[in-house]
Amino acid sequence: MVIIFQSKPSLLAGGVVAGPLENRSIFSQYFDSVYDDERWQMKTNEQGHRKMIEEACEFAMKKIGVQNGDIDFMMGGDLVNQMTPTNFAARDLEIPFIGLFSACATSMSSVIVACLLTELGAANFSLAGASSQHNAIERQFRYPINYGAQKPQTAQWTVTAAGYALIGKHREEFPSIEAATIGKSVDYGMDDPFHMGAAMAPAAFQTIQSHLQQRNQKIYHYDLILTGDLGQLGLKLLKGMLVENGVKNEELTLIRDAGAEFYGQDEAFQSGASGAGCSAAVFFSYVLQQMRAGSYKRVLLVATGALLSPLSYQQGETIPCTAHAIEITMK
Amino acid sequence: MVMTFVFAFIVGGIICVIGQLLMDIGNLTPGHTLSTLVVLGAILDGMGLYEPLINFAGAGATVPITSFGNSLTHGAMAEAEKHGLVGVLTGMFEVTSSGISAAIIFGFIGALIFKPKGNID
Amino acid sequence: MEKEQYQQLEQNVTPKPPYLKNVAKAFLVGGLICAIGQAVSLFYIIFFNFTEATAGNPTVATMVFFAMILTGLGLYKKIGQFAGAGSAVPVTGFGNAVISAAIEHRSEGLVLGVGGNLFKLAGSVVLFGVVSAFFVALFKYILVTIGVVSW
Amino acid sequence: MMLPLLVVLSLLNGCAEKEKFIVYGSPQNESEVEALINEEDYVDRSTVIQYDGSMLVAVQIKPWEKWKKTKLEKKLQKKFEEKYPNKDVFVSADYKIFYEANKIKKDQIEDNKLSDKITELIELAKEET
Repeated sequence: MVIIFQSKPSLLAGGVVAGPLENRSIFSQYFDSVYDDERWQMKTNEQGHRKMIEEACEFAMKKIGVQNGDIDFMMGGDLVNQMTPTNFAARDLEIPFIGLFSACATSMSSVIVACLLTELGAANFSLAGASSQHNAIERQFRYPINYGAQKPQTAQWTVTAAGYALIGKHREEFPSIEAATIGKSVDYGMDDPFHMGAAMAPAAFQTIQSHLQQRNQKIYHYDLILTGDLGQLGLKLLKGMLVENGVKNEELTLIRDAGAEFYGQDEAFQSGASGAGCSAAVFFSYVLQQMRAGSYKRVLLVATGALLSPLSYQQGETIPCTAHAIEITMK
Repeated sequence: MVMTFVFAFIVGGIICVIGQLLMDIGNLTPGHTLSTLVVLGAILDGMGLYEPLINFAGAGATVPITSFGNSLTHGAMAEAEKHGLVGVLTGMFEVTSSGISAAIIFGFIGALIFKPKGNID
Repeated sequence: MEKEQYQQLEQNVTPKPPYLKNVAKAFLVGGLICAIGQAVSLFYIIFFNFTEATAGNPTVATMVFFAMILTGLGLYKKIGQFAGAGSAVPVTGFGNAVISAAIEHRSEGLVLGVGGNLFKLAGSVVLFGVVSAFFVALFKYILVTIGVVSW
Repeated sequence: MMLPLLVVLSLLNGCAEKEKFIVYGSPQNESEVEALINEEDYVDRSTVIQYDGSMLVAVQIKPWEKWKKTKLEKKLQKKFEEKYPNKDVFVSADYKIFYEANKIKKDQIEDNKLSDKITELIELAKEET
């Protein structure tokens, strides 16, 4: 369902912090900080994860010159059980907080909720974002870090990154959110946890389709449609579905995927990047900066999430997926 | 003796190839693959075929995980021969458990001295 | 797009695993690990009081020790990515499964973390090894008892 | 990784390039024992050590026949027992026994230690784990 934001809340700033391996990302120049230690000098991966979230939030606040006390709400989530890193970060930041879980689509669902609170007049400033830390996520969803299992070409690499955006009332000079679409949970019967792109592509497709339809727009009305972490194969599948639905080939160049591009063409990362931090990091750094620089006027951001757990996979369930989208414009 | 190395290489390699085919074509996870191979080793020993393989290929047959099923079965059968039905139960770890005990000890030591690292190259 | 139609598309787009290449890599690495095992067992035969029949145990333990070093340094997962079953099937792969879980769960303490998770990957191997050994031996025992075969 | 392996291999070849059949201890029946082993074409190399009433027959079986090692060992044991009923014969196809037997020959161990050494090797060969 499409939500139209009459007050057009603005994305005032983004704070993105990433891990050491993310130095190799083609987007790394847009990040606020790339840390050398994947644990942020903390004892555990989960503590490092928490620290990363806090730093990302602080970067976002610093850019606009606000403090923890000025923030009315924080929306966010990660992929660790019960989202303790984000919960604990909220404890330390002392900001009223609701944790949200939409897997890797959390970067968008949190922005949508923050926009609704802004639209309602309840919030002057709110923080919204998502994060993932490779080690903490891999051990939970797949194998221990040092386990020597062969990953297929369809696998994706969970990024270590946190991306948080500071959302406030509409301001002309900042990118503003005009509309959003909350996606359905879509299940096309995919069940391979090493092939998430294939599971998520239909969700991205449905969300894009329904957003365009209800907004009465075509793909070429946008400068960029950027999906979150479909990976190279997932993006191929999304394009395949769009072509099947009558989208012209020249329009397909407007559709890109953050996960597919994240690590460039490095084959060590197989099909590309994934993780809640992937879309958050790219959306809240690269995209925002490009929009402020005037490169893009109108962008549709679509974050996709695979709603599985190790338990559901072991019990033989298929993988339902979701995709949430926001439409951002810049005057 | 040089031939033993060649046979160890070939037989060990072939057992790994069976594992790879189970993974790629059979679409099994590593856990399923290893479990299947262990059961295979136990059955081969039950038919009296694993010991000739060890004689033939040396480490080519003792190093792959199939030998784990073999040695468990071997212990159970040896004890069953001596003590009857109860031996089936008690003889299991009689012959060998060096793989398990080594893994436990080195797992513990490893946990004390190493930290997980998410590097890629 | 219908589910079936999408599954068709997914089949077309998804690359098949490079079967031949994977098999070749598994063969080479698996064979090499076993040849190293042979060298280790020869070492034990020549320098210690082990025979061909008894050298298996110290060999396996030594291979698991190698696996600990490689796992701790983060090298085993790279070998694993290259070799697939070639490094998973030898006993070093079993060691890797145990040791990687132990290292991973150190952060939850030695009792609940390391102790509780040591066999979370390799446990199935132990389970199926023991259970299959039990049934195979039981089956053989019955066959011997009714006089079909002898030990 | 390959280097230590090669070193071990060459080390092996060093001690393997000896006469095919070696009998050590009591030279009186040397040719007889040699002929006895010669009849068995699966035997690659062998070293026989004799002392008083005991006889240690250490053989190496040809690679392609090795899978039958246990059976062939028994077969040879029986053959020797029949031929030398008053001797305490022990046949082993284990490489360790063969290696040690060669060492005994090379080091020219004195007679009084020989008996102990042979008993020790037989004990070793009988170990199962």
